[in-house]
Amino acid sequence: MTTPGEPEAPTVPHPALWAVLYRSSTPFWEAVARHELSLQRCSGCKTWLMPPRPMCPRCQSAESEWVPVSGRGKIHSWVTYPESPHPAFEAPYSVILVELDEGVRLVSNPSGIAPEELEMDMPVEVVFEDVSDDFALYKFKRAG
Amino acid sequence: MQMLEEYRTKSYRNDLRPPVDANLVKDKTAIVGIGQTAYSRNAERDELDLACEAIKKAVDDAGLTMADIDGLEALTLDRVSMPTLIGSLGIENLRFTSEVSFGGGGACALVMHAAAAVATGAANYVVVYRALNEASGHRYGRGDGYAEYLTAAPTLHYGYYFPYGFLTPLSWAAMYTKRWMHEYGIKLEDTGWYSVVLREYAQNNPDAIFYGKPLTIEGFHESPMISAPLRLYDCCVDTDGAAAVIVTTADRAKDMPHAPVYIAAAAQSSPIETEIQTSYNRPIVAGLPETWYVGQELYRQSGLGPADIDVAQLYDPFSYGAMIQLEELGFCGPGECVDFCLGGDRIRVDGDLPLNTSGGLLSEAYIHGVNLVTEAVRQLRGTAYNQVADAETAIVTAGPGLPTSGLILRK
Amino acid sequence: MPLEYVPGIPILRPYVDPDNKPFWDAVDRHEFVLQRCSNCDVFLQPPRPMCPHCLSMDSLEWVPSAGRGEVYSFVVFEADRMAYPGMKIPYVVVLVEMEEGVRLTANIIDSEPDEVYIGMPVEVTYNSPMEGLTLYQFKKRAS
Amino acid sequence: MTERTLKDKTAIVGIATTDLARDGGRTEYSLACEAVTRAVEDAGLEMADIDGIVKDISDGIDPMYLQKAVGIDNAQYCSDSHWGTSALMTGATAIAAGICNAVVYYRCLNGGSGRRAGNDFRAAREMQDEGLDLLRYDFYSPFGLLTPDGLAAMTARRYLHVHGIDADQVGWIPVVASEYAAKNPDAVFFDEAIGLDDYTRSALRVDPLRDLDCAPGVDGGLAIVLTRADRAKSLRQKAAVVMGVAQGTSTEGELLSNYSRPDIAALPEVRLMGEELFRVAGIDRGDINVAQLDDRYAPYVAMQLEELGFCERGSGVAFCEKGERIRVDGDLPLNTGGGFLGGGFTYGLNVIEAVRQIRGTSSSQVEDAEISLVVSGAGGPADGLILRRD
Repeated sequence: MTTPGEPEAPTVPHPALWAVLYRSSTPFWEAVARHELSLQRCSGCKTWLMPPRPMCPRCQSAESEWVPVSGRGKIHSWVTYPESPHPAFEAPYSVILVELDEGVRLVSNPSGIAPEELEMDMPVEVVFEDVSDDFALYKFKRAG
Repeated sequence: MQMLEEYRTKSYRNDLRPPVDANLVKDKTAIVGIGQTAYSRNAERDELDLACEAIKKAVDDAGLTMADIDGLEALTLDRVSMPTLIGSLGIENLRFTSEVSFGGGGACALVMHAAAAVATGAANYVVVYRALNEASGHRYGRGDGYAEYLTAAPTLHYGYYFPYGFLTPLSWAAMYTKRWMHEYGIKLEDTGWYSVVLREYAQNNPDAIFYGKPLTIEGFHESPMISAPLRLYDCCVDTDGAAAVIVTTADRAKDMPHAPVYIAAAAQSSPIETEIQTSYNRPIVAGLPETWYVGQELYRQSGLGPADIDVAQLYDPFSYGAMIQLEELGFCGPGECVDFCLGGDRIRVDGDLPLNTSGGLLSEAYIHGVNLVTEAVRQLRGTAYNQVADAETAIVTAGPGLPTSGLILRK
Repeated sequence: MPLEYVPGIPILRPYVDPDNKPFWDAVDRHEFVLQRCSNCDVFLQPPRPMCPHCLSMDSLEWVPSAGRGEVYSFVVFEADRMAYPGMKIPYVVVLVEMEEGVRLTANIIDSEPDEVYIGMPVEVTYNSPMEGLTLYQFKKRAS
Repeated sequence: MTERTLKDKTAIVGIATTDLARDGGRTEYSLACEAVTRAVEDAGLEMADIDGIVKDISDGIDPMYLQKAVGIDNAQYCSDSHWGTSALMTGATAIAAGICNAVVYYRCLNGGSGRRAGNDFRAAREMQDEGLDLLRYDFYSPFGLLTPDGLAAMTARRYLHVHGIDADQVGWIPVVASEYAAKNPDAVFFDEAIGLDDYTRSALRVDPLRDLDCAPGVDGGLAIVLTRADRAKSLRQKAAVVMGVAQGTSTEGELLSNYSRPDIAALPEVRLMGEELFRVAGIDRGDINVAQLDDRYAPYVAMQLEELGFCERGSGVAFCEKGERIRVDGDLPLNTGGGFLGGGFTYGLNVIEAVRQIRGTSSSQVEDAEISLVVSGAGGPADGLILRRD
């Protein structure tokens, strides 16, 4: 019998596969799967919407467009996990917050940058890694 | 402690309740905006999207802008997270939020909690909403979904039901309905009129899921038995959609586009030994004490009685769930509700008690009862598809058979 | 037709925690116990950590029950929509009022749906739907 | 016409905690029952007087099951609030609006031993299942940003960077918390006070947050009873009158991961909530005698001091440096029971300490404390109370 203190040994999918639960974000992930970075923008007042959403918080318009972006930006903040909370991630690993040139911020992982090399405002650009046949992740490497 | 003594002896203790003259909700708060999405079997949009549309329409209906909104009330069951919703709507600062549990039992409590907030200055304009993809998404009411993500019952008490294949709200309700029929000698062949009349209402309501699909009493009795005594057409219609209302103070309401619909009373009740449809260890299983408590409190606050009510919107997850409420709310005696609905005339638009005039949860849509609140508002504005002539007072209830809530609204 | 399970679909297990573990441990041993407050001489179902009448946490005890009662109400699962896919329809869930006064649900495992009626005398029995799971159930009893 | 306000309408008249422990081995159900009955007894009320139940949405025990065990016959107001201790505000609206007479708030968790540890992936996944913030997690969990500690660390690094703060100086916050906790028999952690060296030597939890920056989980239950202020006078305890109560949210707000707003090193919810709170109470921040701020994460204490106007932007850590200002005889005695850092992360413990200061029963009593501030929910939607002596 199950007791609450002792959960079943879980078969854990990669956390990436938890994504795309909301329809609003589907176009974003579909573009990433094609190795493109595309962001949602309000058709009315041209506000960038990240995370994606069905309505613009500035003008309450429900019309939006998906705009390909360069994928260039700089590091706005980062954290490093000395111990992994999940088997899919090997510690130590870092999570970065990237501010894109468009002003939108994305959480991601550094690609080819060791935790101790990370610096505030380091210029980075997007790269893509396939997770499965139809799902990819965006990461950021040092800008060339 | 005498368990449910007031209910068992049908003697409501006014002295236990706060004095009516201290009640700041009664007549001092109002509903000033309503909004809804299309109701469908498959919206092809997520709940966040639906919620945004319904809320925007309610805000527009009230003649407000999103910047005026400073309160938000949701069901805990709602899959839309509040921060995400706030981020989509662009509300700068909510001064008040709260959530109500108990699923459909919370539908009117949402309005009541919002009213308490505006009555005490905690907020000026509170949005109440419900968004769900019950038809196309995860279905709360179905047994087959559970096997996918559960290996054990999620709580102690469900451990006494789930291992026995007993895990759907309608089947839980069938258990007490069967007992109620047994105790009052209800004949199955007399039932069905409730469903037929609601379907008639839906024929005039183009928003209703069953618009254009009438039902005869013969058709009802030919519909498949889902779980005796419940037939398919005893049950509510799974829906994708959202509905929202705006609550504010009565004095603000005076200067708004629509005539205010005042809250004459608002009540919630969670009686002891209540569970979600499985309250089998209460002294009386063949009844709905939570609805009785809510009714008594509504009548105490409003000073009205059943005879003063012009139109009723009673939460109907299944036909008997609404009909037994007629007894608990004093519209008929114990065991008389099937007779009350026999032939349907009493509950039609020109009857003694026009009931669920939009088609209710059975035939309009299942928006967890928030669509019953919007229909009550339309009746009191005089804009319902099945308008009750000169309707001045409406009673609205939330889900029966679990901690519930109710409202009396007036012009 | 006795109760039948669908192979390959696990039955959902009870939730066991310190508040009700003695109950399910007893079921594992094919024993039936009920929770009672010794102060108030009141039986409590579902089990709980405190007696609602005297607010004592120490007076709660587990007492053996003969497991006898009568069907108080019942539901026949006839449609897939309501049923658990791990059980073959039709199956019956009975709500049984025990001699002690509390009511419990389980399946009736030895009766056809049309044999079951309100007032039917039943008693506790046990089954094991799958490896490592024992449940209490009800079967008919001579009155 | 009646004035629409929550000022002085309600009072906290009963408080209780169960034993708090790192690993209690009891169910949340059992903890809730004990805490609620003890709080009602503390107030000098009978269970029959309770007609409202409010709690946090993440709390496992539903009011229906609480009622079954503690014997509340009919609850006329039940609310599940979403964050911090905001349920106390909904309870206050219910009483002030004349819907019910007395509301019990409860919280019970197995944060030390159980599934709500929050910082393992199962709990993170569970949060998703509960639909707390599905959309936002989509953009974090794929990159291993899975835990509240990690979400907070991202903000903390930016905060330290923007204001050029020496990270080691944040340690004064846990140091002073440990001093308070060592005096408080209810505080599970810190049998004795630590020094700044202990802080700088403590392990990195998620760089830049150290273990000692993060409030640990705890097993236990607590309950708080709220009733009408006029009725409170005749009850057993010295009443803590709710002089002000408020909530605050802001756009682009999330739970700890507010990365899309212009300045992520800020807590606009706390600022907005604080403005409303002082407006409702009709007092100035200078009138506050003692404060309990949300120290789930130590750097957030500094940010709250700034947002509430106790110091300039970027100077919150300096405000706490050496601890003099925030000790019991300082300008602003802060988290006098040891906070969440010393007592374990359980919203409501902070309110209980704020009430004790009003009653004069704190283990680190501020002399003549008349007005007591408590804030919850830093890093997400915020809420707060100002309590005063009757």
